[in-house]
Amino acid sequence: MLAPTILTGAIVLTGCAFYGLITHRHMIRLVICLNILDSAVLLVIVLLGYEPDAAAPIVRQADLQYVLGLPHALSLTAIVISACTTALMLGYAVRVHRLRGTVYVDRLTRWRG
Amino acid sequence: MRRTLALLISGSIVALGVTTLMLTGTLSDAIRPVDYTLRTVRDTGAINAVTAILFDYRALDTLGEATVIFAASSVLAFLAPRSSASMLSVRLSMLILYGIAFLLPFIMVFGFGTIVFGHVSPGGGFTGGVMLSSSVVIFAVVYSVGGQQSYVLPILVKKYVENAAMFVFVSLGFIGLFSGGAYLANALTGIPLGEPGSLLSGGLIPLLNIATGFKVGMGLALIIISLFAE
Amino acid sequence: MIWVTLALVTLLVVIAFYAVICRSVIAAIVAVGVFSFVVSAIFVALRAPDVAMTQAVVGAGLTTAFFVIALDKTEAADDQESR
Amino acid sequence: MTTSQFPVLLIAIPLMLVPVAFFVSQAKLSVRGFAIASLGLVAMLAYAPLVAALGFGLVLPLEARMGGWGPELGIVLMLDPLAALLLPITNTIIVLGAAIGFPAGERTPIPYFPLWFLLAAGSNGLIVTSDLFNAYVFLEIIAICSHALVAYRGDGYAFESAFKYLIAGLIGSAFILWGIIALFAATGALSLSVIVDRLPGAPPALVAAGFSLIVAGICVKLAIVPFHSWKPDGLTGAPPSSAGAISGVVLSAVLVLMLRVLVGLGGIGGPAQTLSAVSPFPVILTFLGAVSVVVGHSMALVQGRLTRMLAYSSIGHFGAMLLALALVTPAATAAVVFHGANHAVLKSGLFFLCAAAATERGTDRITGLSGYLARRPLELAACAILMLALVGLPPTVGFASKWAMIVEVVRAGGIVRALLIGGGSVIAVVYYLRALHTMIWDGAPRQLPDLGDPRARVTRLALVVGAGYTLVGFVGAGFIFAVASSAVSVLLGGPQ
Repeated sequence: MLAPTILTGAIVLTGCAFYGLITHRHMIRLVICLNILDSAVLLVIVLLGYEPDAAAPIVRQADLQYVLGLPHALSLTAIVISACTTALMLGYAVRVHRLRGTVYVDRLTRWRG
Repeated sequence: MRRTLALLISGSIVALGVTTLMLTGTLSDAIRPVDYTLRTVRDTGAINAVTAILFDYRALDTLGEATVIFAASSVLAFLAPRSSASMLSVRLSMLILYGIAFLLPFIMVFGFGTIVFGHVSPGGGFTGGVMLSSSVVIFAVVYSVGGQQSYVLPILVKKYVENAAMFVFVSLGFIGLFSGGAYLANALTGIPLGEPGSLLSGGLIPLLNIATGFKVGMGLALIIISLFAE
Repeated sequence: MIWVTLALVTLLVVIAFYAVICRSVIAAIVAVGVFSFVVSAIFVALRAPDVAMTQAVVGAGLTTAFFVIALDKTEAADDQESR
Repeated sequence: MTTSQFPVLLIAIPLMLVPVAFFVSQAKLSVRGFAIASLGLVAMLAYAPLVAALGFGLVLPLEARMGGWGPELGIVLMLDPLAALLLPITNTIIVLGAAIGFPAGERTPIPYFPLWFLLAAGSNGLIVTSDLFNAYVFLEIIAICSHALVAYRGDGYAFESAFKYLIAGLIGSAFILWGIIALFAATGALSLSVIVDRLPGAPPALVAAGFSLIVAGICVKLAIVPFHSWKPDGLTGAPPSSAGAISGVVLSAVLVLMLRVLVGLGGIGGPAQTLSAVSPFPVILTFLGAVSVVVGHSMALVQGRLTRMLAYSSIGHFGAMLLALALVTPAATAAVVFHGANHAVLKSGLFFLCAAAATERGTDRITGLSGYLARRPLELAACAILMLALVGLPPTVGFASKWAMIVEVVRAGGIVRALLIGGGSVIAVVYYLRALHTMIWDGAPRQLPDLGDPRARVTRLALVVGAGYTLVGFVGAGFIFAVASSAVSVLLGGPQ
């Protein structure tokens, strides 16, 4: 019950993010949509390690059943990477605004020839 | 027009995803991933399985991830202008300023604790590093110092610490290469793993944790100060 | 417990919809901050304390701060409403 | 330390050099000399496995287990013939690109050389890793470094290009991450060797979904047509030396990931062609490849800027490679490996020439470069040879690889594909000849170059290296093709 719901939720979130990525032209809103896209994957990664009635993966007793630690490690990596790329894109957006006076992608150059 | 296209594309993504989900059924018939959790204490001496995986089994991922932060921070520091620049246009009230100033030491101690106890409790180099960086950032916001004139730690000092931490991380990997036969090896190098659950356990893991903590903390502080100053 | 998680997932989807379709940028930023907190709460329910901690600090705290700073720096932009 | 740990050095040494370069710069020493020398050292290391395998009987693949853990638990780096063939090429391009693109006369930009070190570490890592999540991390490192190199010139156009490039790259990465997670959910492993062992017992829908998502993400990164619009824009605002490094290094590294996933997971050849059975990917790849060939080459025809023309022509080339890959035969795949290696050398050579021309003339418009090559015999010869090779005419290595590709495609029954690839080359003749004509004859020849600029000398060196490879490679084409074939057969898990 838990797994299908979270998986469906993640898929819907991905759809949402893509809708935003296509419709929005404001740079910061594009970055927000990418953030939502990343969070959807994170949910699925952490879900993969989950088992009902298992403890968090800090081994205090040998006879307990634990949640898998590997997906947690992967999602930690993904969180930090996503934060860094967010910061970078925002930095570029601020720079573009400073130098070009707009944050709307469609108002920037249409490169031709 | 654009909205219709967007609806079409995102709708088809959702439809494809749900179809795959239906075809797969529940995940229970898929092959379970390898269970690291109960091995970790024997293999690495750390009782937090997540830290053990991050800093021992898959330490190369962690090195790569720290490199991502390093790259981002050096690019953003390059973008920030040399002169001190404008800070946020919002002014905070006196009460908030003193409240935050009171909280600051606690945040820093908590951050250090999260790094140092990373292998025996939830947390680790990344989380603790982010806490450290947030304390630097709060300081900058509260006292309105940005750009090069940050009083808590000059930009150059941050860069020194970040580079030194990166150097230490890569060198710790070479210890494994020369004395254990594999890069980033831990138990193979012959370093005692210690009593699981105690502070001095896990071989090289606490050291890698501290190096990562400093690197992440300084890197993220550089990133956010640069964003402020830009 | 399981019902709490399911409710959280539903809330998550609603917030994401709002963040994508709302008109003002600052509303979207606040929404994505709340979104990160809800994600972090789901991680707690999935027994992932490390991830939940990091997501709360990085996703809800730091990333939101990044967005606010960037918006503050670009606010004097075009007078055009977001489309 | 054993020989098998060698691949680690290609990642750890560039990473180690980053802080060292920072300390060197703080000690007021010349970062430039230090950085070029140490990048050269890394490039020499990258030649070592190929030389040792050919001359000293080193047995590839080298398997480096990180931390001593096997593929089930940890990360395993795999230096197989495919990596041994591509590592020398990418590392040479990196050292030349770093030397050519160094901005003279500006204040010493501290993050310039670290970006190249990180690019070297990231691309070497992506080429040697056999772990999917590790590959994702390296992809992100490459993305950040390469778009920072795009933005490096620092004007509004450069940042605009960097933003577009980054957002496209991150959408590609998100697809790839979804795919990796789907494969992980299906098989419980991240290492390619373990995944392929467990494929038979995994839920087929999930495997097909993961595989398709990874391939789709890689198509975004390679700028295959429906996802291509970022690339010409991303490269137009970039300094041409960075553009050369991107199309030479980043695209080759991503191509290696594509081959590892396609071949390593049994999409091509393999026990029962598992993936071609469960997913329609050959059909989709054929379609994307055909559209890319047509659109890439015809858009290149109407471009007025040299960098944009080269960028669109790359799209056409990768389309041709997809057409051959979609045939899922090992021989065609070997031809693709050969052509991919050549394309990296030739494209970055032309981009480096473009960098020199744009530095002198202040523009990369073809009309603005008229007469540039008129009094430069060395540049003229190199440029002509490289363009001939990109078109696919003899006596160049480009002819050899394109011929091999067409022959293998026809042999596998793809007459229409062969015609498409050939037709693309015919269009390419038109636009390359037009550019060459303008750059030689139109307009009045101007003053000779100032050879005091070290960058001009490095550019000439790069052109000589590229043209030399092109001519020597034509003679030794059979040999390179043999290496490529053995690379594919090792990927398939067969004998060398």
